[in-house]
Amino acid sequence: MIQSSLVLMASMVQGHMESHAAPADNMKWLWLIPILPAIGFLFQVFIGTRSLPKPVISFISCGVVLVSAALSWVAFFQVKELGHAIEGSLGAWIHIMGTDGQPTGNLGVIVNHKLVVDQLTCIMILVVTNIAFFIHVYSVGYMAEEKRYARYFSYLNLFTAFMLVLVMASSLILMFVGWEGVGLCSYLLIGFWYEKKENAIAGMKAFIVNRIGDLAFTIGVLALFVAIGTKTGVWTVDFEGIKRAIHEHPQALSTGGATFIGIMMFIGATGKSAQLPLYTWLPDAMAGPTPVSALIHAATMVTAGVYMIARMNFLYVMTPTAMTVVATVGAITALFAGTIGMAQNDIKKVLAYSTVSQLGFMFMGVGVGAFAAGVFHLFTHAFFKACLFLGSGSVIHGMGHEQDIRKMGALKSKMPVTWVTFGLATLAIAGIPPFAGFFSKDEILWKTFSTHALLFPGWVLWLVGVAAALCTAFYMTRLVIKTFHGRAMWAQASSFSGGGVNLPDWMDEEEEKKREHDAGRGQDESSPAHNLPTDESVLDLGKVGKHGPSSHGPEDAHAAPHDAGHGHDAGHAAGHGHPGEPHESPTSMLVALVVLAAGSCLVGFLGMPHWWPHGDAFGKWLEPVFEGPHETKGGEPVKEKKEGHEESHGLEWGFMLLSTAVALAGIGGAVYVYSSRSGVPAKDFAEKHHELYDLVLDKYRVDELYDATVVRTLLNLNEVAGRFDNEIVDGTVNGAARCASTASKGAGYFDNEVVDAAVNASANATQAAGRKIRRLQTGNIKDYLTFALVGGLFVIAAFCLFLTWPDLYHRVFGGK
Amino acid sequence: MTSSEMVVNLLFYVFAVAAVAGALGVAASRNIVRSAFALLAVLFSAAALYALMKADFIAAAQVLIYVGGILVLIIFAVMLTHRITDVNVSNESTPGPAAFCAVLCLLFALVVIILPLPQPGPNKWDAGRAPETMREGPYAFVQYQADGKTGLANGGSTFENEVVVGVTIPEDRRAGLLRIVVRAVENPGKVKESLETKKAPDATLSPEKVRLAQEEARKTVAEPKSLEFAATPEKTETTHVRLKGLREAAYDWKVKLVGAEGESPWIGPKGDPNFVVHKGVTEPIALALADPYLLAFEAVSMLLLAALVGAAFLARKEVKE
Amino acid sequence: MNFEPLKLWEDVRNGGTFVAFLGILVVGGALINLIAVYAGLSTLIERKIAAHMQARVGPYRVGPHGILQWLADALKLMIKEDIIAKDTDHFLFRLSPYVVFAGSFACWVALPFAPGWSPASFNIGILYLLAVSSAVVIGILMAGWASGSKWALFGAMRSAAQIVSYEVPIGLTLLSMLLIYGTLDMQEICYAQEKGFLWGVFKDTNGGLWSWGINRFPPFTILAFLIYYIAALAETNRTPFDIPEAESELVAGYHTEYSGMRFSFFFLAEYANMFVVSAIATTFFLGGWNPPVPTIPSYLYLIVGAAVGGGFGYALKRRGFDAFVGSMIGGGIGVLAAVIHLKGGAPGDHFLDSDSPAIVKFAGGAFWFSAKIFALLFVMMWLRWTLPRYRVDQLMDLCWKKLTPLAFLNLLAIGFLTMTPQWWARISALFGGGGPG
Amino acid sequence: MKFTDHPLEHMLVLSAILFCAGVYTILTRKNAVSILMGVELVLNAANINFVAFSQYTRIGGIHGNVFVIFVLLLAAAEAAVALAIIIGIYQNFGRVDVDQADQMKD
Repeated sequence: MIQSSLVLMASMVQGHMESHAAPADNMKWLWLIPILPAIGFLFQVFIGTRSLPKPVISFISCGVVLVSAALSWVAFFQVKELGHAIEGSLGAWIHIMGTDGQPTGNLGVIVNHKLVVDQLTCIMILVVTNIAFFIHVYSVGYMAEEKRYARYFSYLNLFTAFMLVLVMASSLILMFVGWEGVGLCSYLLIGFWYEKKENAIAGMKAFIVNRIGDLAFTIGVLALFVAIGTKTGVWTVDFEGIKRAIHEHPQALSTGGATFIGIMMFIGATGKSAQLPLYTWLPDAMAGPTPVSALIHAATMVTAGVYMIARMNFLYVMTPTAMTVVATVGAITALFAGTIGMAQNDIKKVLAYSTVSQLGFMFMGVGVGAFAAGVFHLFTHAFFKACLFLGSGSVIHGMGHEQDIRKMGALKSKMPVTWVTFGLATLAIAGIPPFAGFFSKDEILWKTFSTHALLFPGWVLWLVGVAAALCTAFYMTRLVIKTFHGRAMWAQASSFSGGGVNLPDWMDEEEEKKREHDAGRGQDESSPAHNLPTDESVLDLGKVGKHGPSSHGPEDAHAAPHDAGHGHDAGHAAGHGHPGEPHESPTSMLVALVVLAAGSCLVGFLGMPHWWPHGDAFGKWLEPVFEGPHETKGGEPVKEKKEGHEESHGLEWGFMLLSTAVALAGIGGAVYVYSSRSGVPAKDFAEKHHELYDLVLDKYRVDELYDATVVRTLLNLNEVAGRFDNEIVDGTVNGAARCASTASKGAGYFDNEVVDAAVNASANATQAAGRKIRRLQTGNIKDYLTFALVGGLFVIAAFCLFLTWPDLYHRVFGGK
Repeated sequence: MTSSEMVVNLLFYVFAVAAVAGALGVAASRNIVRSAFALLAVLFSAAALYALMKADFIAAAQVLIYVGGILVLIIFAVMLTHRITDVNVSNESTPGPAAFCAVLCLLFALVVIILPLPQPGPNKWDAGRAPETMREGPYAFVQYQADGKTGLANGGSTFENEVVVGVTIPEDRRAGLLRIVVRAVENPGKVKESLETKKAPDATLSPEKVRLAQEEARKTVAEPKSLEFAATPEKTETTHVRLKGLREAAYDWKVKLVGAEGESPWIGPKGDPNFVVHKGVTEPIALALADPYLLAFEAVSMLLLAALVGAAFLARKEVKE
Repeated sequence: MNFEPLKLWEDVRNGGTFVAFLGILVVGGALINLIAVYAGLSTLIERKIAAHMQARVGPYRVGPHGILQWLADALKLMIKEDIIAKDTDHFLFRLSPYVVFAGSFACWVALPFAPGWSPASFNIGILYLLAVSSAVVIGILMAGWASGSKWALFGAMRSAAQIVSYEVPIGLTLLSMLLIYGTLDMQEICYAQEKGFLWGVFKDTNGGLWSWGINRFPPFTILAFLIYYIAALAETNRTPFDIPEAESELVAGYHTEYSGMRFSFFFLAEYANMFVVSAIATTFFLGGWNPPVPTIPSYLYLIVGAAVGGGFGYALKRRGFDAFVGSMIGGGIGVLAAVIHLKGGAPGDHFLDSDSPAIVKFAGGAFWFSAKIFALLFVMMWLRWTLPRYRVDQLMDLCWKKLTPLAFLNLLAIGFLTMTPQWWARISALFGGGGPG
Repeated sequence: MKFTDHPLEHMLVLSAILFCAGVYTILTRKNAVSILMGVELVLNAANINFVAFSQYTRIGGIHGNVFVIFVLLLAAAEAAVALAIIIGIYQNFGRVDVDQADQMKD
């Protein structure tokens, strides 16, 4: 014990010294940023849930985040002023003695409680804290009637704390803590209304898919740690440490190794940021409350993957293959999600798929080496996506928790502010020039086109990116039109809380058909109404996928509250007293909407193209963090890309115009389809390309695919293991028990028959002897005396014999 | 064979026969009272034998305790346990032949051990009797008890006032020897100490006081007398001289050889007193009881007390309320 | 002739001549005759004294003043028919008188008749006496049993019980006196009482009366003497304790069936026993053969002796005592004066001093020894006709509850006193002083 | 075979005879008191031995005699208690026959 504590002390001292060579002193106050929300969480959990009134809780949780935001601004200005990263360390957290006894010897690692805030982290903490603050304010209004009010806010605070830890971590391990923390919070928040089984299952699905990603991520981290350690003898998990090790020993990490590590960590990122293979959990995550979706599944958590890759840029730049993988997966995901987004009827589902596609764009940007562009898109996306989600939240709030856009319409007049902010955010996401979306998306597309870092020319991915951009514009506009313009579908509905079944007769026949068909095959946009999974194995993720709580959720929400009475449901069904007219949200929600909308309008100018007067402020700001991608051709590191950039000035202009055209085309198409022809062409298209439409509606049946493959095999494996366990293990145990019992029976028998018998025999023998000897005791004194005499006689005789034996012998036999 | 020897033999056989007759009477008589009185004969003859063996105190004690005490008790018991009416007290006994022959062979066994078989020579008992030879230069000295056969230990005590002394003179010295003079000198140190000063000088008494007491004790006794006996050297190596008329005291004896050419100096065995003459066995027993056997003596007294109380209790006659 | 009977036995043992052995026989015979005569005379005296006590004359017919009466009795007993009852145990019946007589006769052998002379000198004097006297009990029991009759048996058992139980006080008292003398030999005891004037304080002067045993530690030794004397009475079945002869109850006790010569043996034994008992008393308490008078000049003896004798005689006369008795007493005193005077010699001399001739010592010693014994006998006889008889339980009670405890205490006291010189020395030594020598 | 030649042996033989007589009486007598007499005989035999050894051997010393004293004392005590018991038996059983006093046999 003592010895280990001594070592710990030494390491702290050493850690302290050896921490960043930069003269930055140890700013312990940095730790306040993540710890304050954590304290908020603890306060809520232990005190809040029981007794405090709602205003106090909201004040505390928002306050905590506000202070954290303020501190992040202070940190931002500190970094801006110092020009280099600042850090705060609380000392050694993990200290593993090297096998050769030295603290940093072979396999010996020191992980400090160290937070580093460099330029990249500044952006992230600003995004996280500020947006989180507005979302806290928004959810005060949104969750007003929520029964478990304190619990909701405690989870939010906890999420914020973990997100901050993730972004500010100085080492992979600490980042991994944040990584897992946010996963936990997403699980908690998704499954917030756990009364309904779908929400719980959605929460679990999110968590498990994330875990799968994390597994890969862990393998990558460990591989990196061991590779560097063995090769360079520097055993560290610090980003700085790893970067320095790689720069000092360039040959230490073979490209193949780097590729492997890169890909494994990218798989982790896909899990967390919902990229192609592991994205299925994000649409289902919409089951959680809308502000949660806004915060976690739009702005912060999902961007963790992009941040991680940006943070590990020095690694990725070494491996073109890894970069290519990232970029291609990003592009494909963007296009794929975009197409699905066009067919969704649930407002939050549409936004979910839009998030997935935008993430795809970010990964594409990062994948091609334009880390700054990727991060910038992340930055802007956070604003307009949060604004869109909050907008949808306000719509849902107004419509009495109605999420199906087909039941909405003409809300423009009802919810003017929501409509305006929603519109601005849509323009931003679509990529209309003055708005943020255009600059970041265009930058990425341009970088993709002009990149040489990939294994194949960049324009291939550029085409995919443009298609995705087109889809984005199209479905966002569709959404806006179906929600705010057109006929007020909700007016005809008998009662919002009415079952979805008794729709008005004027609904066109194919809707009916589609519904029966739906019921039959369950693949209508109201998603197949599979009955609840009969078998109780909750873990059967496949089933969850099928009945897609989110797509179905709100209706269920509708149905459930209706039959279970008002208060029972997760609470938001209660609506605003009268279920009737949709109404504008209260000001606390609108404030957040307005701010975010403004943000999504203005933020774009940070990322002006570099040739613009003091343009590309964002890129310059992030420049010290990122290294340029290694040109694949020359093989040797290419100097900064900057020079090559000037001459193709004109090309950039062309691309910017092209992307604006694409955006406008998308919007125009959507307007044409949905407002002028009020959705008829969509219906025609749906009939004609029936399978295609259903396919897209069913999200390419990816869930079913997963069920069929991964889940089925796991379950089978489970069966086998179960059987194995029963037959063999139990078999052996029962066998052992049986032979033990037989052995004991044998021992028992031996004991009874042999031992007892022996004992009894001796007892009887003594008794018999006793009976015989008793006869000697005649009670007659004379007998006793006779016995005594005879005995005496013998003694004397013996004595005489003994005494006289020599003489007697000689007398009798003569001699001497 | 002097008259005394004849008397002693006579007395022994008389009393032995009386004892045996009495014993047989006890064993065989029909009438229990007769056997009781036969026991009287045995006891008296035993006392007589003790007297013969010069254990006078024991004889007296025997008579006092056995005859006066135990026999009276037995006779009382006999009378108390027979209804006065049946005068001829039958003393039926189960004349078991087995017991008789058992006793007979027991007797035979004992006698075989005791009797030295015919041929003379030192048998196992002589060891106890042979005198203790004390060497002083070329000479060897032995001392016998009055009977001349039983050895007298150096410093031992004898109960008669006669002791036989033997001196062995080597061949060369005996040539011109005329007379051997033996002088028995009283050893005041071991004078008959009265019980008062017998103990070692008492620690509490101051040494000076003790010396005074001893001085005074020595003074009171007549000047230590010495007796001289002259004897002519015998042909055999050792000449025996009988010292007669010894008083009750502790004696040392010296020998002087008177030859033609002159007298040799007084020589004699070492040992503080060579032997002590006691008039009777009473005093040695008393001294023994007071010193080595004190514990036993006290224990026996306790035992007697217990027996007394026990007997009284056992034999009480229930007082019928 | 070296008339030292004492030495005879040693001669025998030392292989002396056959004459020594004869000597013993002679002494034995003399002793038996002495006892016979003494017994006879004592019966006569007893009857005369009893008579005179009862103001009658007593046997007067045979010989002058009935002096020869005892001879007549003896002759009578010898001639009477010796009846042996039918169902007596013949052997034991015949044997018992001899046992009884032997018991009492054997005692006489050890009595210290004169200084340096007693029939047989024993180192264990008193113990021998006690031992042998217990034989009497056996004899009595034997007689009681052998005579076959219930009365005899009861009488025998009672008297045996009485004798046995009274032996305890006797033993204790004698033991206490032995503590003082420190020796068992009767002769030595008498010698011890010769010196020690004024209660043994002046060790070297002949204390006479004051050096006797009775005066050695006055209160206790006197008590011892009384206890002894009472127990002795019981021992000999005399006066207050003569239950066996209690005519009313047990006819004649154990010797009812006896008659003739056997009866005379019993009778003889009884008187012999009386003599022995009082002899022991004199030896232990009254100084044995030591004259009562301390060594004072002989002429003083004469004056004192005459005065005492005269006064005594006149007192008796005045009391109307019989002339005979008066004359007896007076005569005795006269003899006393004569004997003392015979010694002559310087004052402080004593006829018993070592240098006086043996015959003088023998005569004086014997005289004083027998004089004291007769005095005691006189008291016994006197008591016979004065005290009523004890009941058996009273008898036993007296013995066990009164005499024996007293004897024990006495023994304790005397033990302490004899040890005082040593203790005194030891205690004073403790305090540093030199105690008395 | 004169006594004075072998005094010790004579004494031992005599005591042996007495001893055997005593044992015989003990064995054959039915009357408790006679058994007691037998015991006394045995004790006397032992005493004779004691005195003989203490007198006729050089190494005997006074111990033999002292033991005789003790034997005498103990014999007295033993006789007293034994007779008390015998009287007790007589009172309870009316007869002093040893054979029928075997109640101790269970």
